[in-house]
Amino acid sequence: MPPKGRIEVKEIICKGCGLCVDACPQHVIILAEDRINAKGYHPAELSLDGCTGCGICAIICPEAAITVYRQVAPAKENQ
Amino acid sequence: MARQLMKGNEAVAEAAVRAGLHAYFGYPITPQTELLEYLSRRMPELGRAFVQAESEVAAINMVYGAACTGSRVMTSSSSPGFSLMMEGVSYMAATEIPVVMINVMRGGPGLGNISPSQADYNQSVHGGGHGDYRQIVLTPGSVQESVDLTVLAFDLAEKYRINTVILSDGSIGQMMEPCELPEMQPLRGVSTEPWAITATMGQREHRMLSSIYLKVSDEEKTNIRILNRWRQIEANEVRFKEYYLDDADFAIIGFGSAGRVALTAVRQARAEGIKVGLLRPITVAPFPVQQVAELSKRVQGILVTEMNGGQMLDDVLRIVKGNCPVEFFARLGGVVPFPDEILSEIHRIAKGPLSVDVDPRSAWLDRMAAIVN
Amino acid sequence: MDLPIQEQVVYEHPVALLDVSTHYCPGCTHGVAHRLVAEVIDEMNLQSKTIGVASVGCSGFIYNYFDVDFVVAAHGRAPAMATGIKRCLPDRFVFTYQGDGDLASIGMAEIVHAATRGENISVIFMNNANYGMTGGQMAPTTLPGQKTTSSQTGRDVEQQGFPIRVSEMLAKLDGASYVVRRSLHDPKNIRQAKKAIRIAFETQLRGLGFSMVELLSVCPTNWNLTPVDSMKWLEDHMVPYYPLGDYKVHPAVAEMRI
Amino acid sequence: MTSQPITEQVVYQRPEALSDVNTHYCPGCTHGVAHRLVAEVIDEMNLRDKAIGVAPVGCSVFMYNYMDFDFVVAAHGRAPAMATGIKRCLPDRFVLTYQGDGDLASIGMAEIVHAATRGENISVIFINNSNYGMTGGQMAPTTLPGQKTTSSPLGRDVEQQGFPIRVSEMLAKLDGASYIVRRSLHDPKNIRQAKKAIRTAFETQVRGLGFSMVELLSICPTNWNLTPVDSMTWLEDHMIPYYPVGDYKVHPAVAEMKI
Amino acid sequence: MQNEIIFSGFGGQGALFAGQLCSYAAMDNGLEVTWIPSYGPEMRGGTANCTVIISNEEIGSPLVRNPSAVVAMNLPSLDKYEPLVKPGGLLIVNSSMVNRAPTRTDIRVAMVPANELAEKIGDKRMTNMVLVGALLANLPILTQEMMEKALQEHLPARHHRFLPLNYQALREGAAYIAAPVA
Repeated sequence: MPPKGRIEVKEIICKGCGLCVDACPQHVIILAEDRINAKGYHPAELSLDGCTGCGICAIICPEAAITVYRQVAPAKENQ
Repeated sequence: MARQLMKGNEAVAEAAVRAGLHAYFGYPITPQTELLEYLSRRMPELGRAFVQAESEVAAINMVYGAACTGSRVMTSSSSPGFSLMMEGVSYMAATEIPVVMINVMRGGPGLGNISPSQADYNQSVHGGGHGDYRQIVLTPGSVQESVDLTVLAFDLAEKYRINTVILSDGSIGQMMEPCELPEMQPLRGVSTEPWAITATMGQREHRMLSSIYLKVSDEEKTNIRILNRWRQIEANEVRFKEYYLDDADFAIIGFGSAGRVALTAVRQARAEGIKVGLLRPITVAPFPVQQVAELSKRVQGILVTEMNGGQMLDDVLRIVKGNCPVEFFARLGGVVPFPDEILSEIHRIAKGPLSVDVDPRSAWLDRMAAIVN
Repeated sequence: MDLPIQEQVVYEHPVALLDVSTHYCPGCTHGVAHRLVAEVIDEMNLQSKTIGVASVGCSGFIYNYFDVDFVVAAHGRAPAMATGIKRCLPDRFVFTYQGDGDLASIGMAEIVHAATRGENISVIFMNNANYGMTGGQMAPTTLPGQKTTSSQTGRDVEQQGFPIRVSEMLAKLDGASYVVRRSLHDPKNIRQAKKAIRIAFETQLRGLGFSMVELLSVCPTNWNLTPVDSMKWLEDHMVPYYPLGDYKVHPAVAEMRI
Repeated sequence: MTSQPITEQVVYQRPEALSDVNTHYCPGCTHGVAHRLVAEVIDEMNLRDKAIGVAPVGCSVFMYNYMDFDFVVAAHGRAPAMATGIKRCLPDRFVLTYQGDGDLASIGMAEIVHAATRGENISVIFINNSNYGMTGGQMAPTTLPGQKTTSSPLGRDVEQQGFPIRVSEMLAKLDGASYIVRRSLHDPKNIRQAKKAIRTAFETQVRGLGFSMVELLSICPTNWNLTPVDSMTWLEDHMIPYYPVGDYKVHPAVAEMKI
Repeated sequence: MQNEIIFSGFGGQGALFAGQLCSYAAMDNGLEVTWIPSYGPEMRGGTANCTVIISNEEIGSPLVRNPSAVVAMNLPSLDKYEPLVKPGGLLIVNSSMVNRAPTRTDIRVAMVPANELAEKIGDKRMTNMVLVGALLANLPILTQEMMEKALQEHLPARHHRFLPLNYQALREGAAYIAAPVA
């Protein structure tokens, strides 16, 4: 099973450029159509399950707006 | 010809083209870049020379070379770029060749900002480059004046073989106003001026143009020739505009944008019954010395207003010689004054009392403490 | 019973980069380059001894985005200013960050001479094939045929000359120790760019002389393309003219173990 | 027996493009050789009437006194920019700059790189004598490692003062440059080859093929503190190994020219 | 007689063009006019504004602190310029883009749902023209006919197919008449 991950986007600094949307290998990032931030941009957000926490979105993000987390397998943790 | 709504920078570019501009060399810098962009399209379209140089240093030296051929040539820049051009400016002055330069001033010193300013007055009027030289400095207050003065600049530069600067600013460069453009002049062929470097073509002895006079007596003669020519220019080429001065008790002196802002304030003051007028120098070099001197003998006070720390103020003080009190008001560093600020200065001055013993710059700085802090 | 999910942080904002919004346009790779520089500064623990030299151009305000000391140079003069700083404070880490107008046009003399002197500084050179700040005019790096606001029918090499391949040119100088070109158009290239920045910075730290990393970058606003299309344009048009690669690696740099 | 009148042919005479005056150069200075070669090629190509020279700042600042065609004097390092201005206004004239290594390789680095990358249709004569002659022998960008000058009294220390610039090699990397070669003036054979290169450079411009530059390794006996003859030997022994003579960029169109 | 109008909105809302169009109309009708934009480093987004001064004599200052009219196309523009309108002056608000009513009572205010009206016409790019229509209905310095003529004269030929939409937008906006100052 692929690792599970998630991202947090700092919406106030996101400019909705869409590079992370394009780069995401799992195609699980979208620009939020329903809201705009203080600067008038639709910020990026995780739309679906399937994030693996690979970090590629953060690598391409020009704003350093994304923090990436990956779940640590609980089984390993317990050992 | 019908009036056209044009941006100041583009209007200057088109006016230069119509005045027979043969070659343009420049470098992008805000807020004059539209001028370069316009000519990057327009000059090649007409088969004329356009080069975007690698720097202002290179641009002005390309201009230097082109001017040596006797061709109509121009460059444009904004304050920091103009500082880089000072090398070529001094060399061209010493070589006594005609050149037109447009300075769309912005806030300084240093990199400053891109907002309008008039802080390059001293650089263009009182030197900038090294050595003893003078240059004609024209200060437009509108897009139409920018157009008219561009054409005039070429004529004056050639008449006196002298550097001619159009000292504009970011607001005049960026604003759009209706203007009437001059007729298209045909491009002249190769210059037949007796000094121009055009290759001998087997027709004459070889020539050279340079700014080097290693024999000090030759250098002195050159300096004196340049200064004598300047006296002629002072006698013939002073230009200015007067508003409501006939019966004025108080006079404002301001050039370019500052003069425009003052005009609005003067009208408001007149509506209130205060007898104030405006003298707007068009040439700040040569400066309207006689006009200011006469004014100082018939008004109760003069207010100098500029978008710098009082650079023209020093010239006015030297001319007024204590004939009447001189006051000063300025916003600077890229801040443009609103008319109401000048109006309150008029109120203050009309109320009095005024003294010839007060240092106007120092008094202004004291008043500014309340505005800026 | 739900077990608490344990997470590791895969990526977070570098410490050397301030947590503020930049003035750059959406999708501008200045942001990526800033981040990479900050990440390397973090990794190498350089934050407290770093002095940056900003240039004139869009990145003129870079000092607002980094949590390190900064000065701003006159247009094109960053390598000269960095020389002054480095000669006075030789144990500090000094880098310049310059665009193509700044470095390859007005500042050509300064960069050539800093490189030939083997000045012990690091240079981040952003090549986006136009002048961004002033609104998209032709730069020395503008490609043949490329339309800009001052080459409106496309750069005509007959009238306006050819683009300069700065890395190749500087590589001819004996004083240059590490001169490479990388690109920022996709995650793989961004990773490689970061490695190059690391090597450049190590070059300086070990006193091995002049280092420069040229980074091919996008300018979506002035190119009139979306950020995503800009990346594609970079890959399709810029990379063929400006091949990625190592143009000068001094043997002493090649031997470094990082 | 009547003596036969001796008939002579002129094997060599002073070129017309060179004014018949005494120069201010030091004895043995190869500026004189370079001037002569330029003048000879101008004569051969019949270019004197349409030639405009751009003098630099440095010892050759007064070259306009020695050349019998139109001249201007540029600010330090800016000769390629000034030549650009002239050439763009008068494209059918022949425009050359003549610059030393301080002028071209130091203060004028940006101007020469950009004139070359623009493929500006001008010709550049670049005199490399590994020091600043005019101001009295200071270190130039071309001063060799270890070479003593008045501003590198212990010899050029590359750690502190950097490395010399091989200008021809560097400019050859630019797409706009059409003809970039290095020649030397230290003996008659090399001087002949230098002249050929100058001819090729000038032909490059006349045929509209773009930017051409001939770098000429030269001597400075006065500041080097050597006799002219020893200077020639020093050039050969020390400069040529660092600055190899050769063709660094010859555009195919230039290579195809028949002269 | 001089009128000073500030047009302000997000980049892309057409504030600068609306100002230019009024300038063209003024020029074509023999009036003096000055159009001056705020200008800054290149960047997408952000706000853009311009000041237009229309007069029958030589215009002095191209900027004024207290304009006789403001067209506020979004909330930041309303916040910035509402306090600056000259007493008795005019404030045109794009009510589609703000979440509050103006608070001043000494000026005339017209709330125009310009985005909705533009979409009703069938092209959301007509927002600025709707607001220009409202401006002129309340500040009759230029007529609807003058604006239509200016559009014909100065809109690039390739956009002429949009002329009828522009005219309709001007008319839609003109229906929003501000109440007199109490």
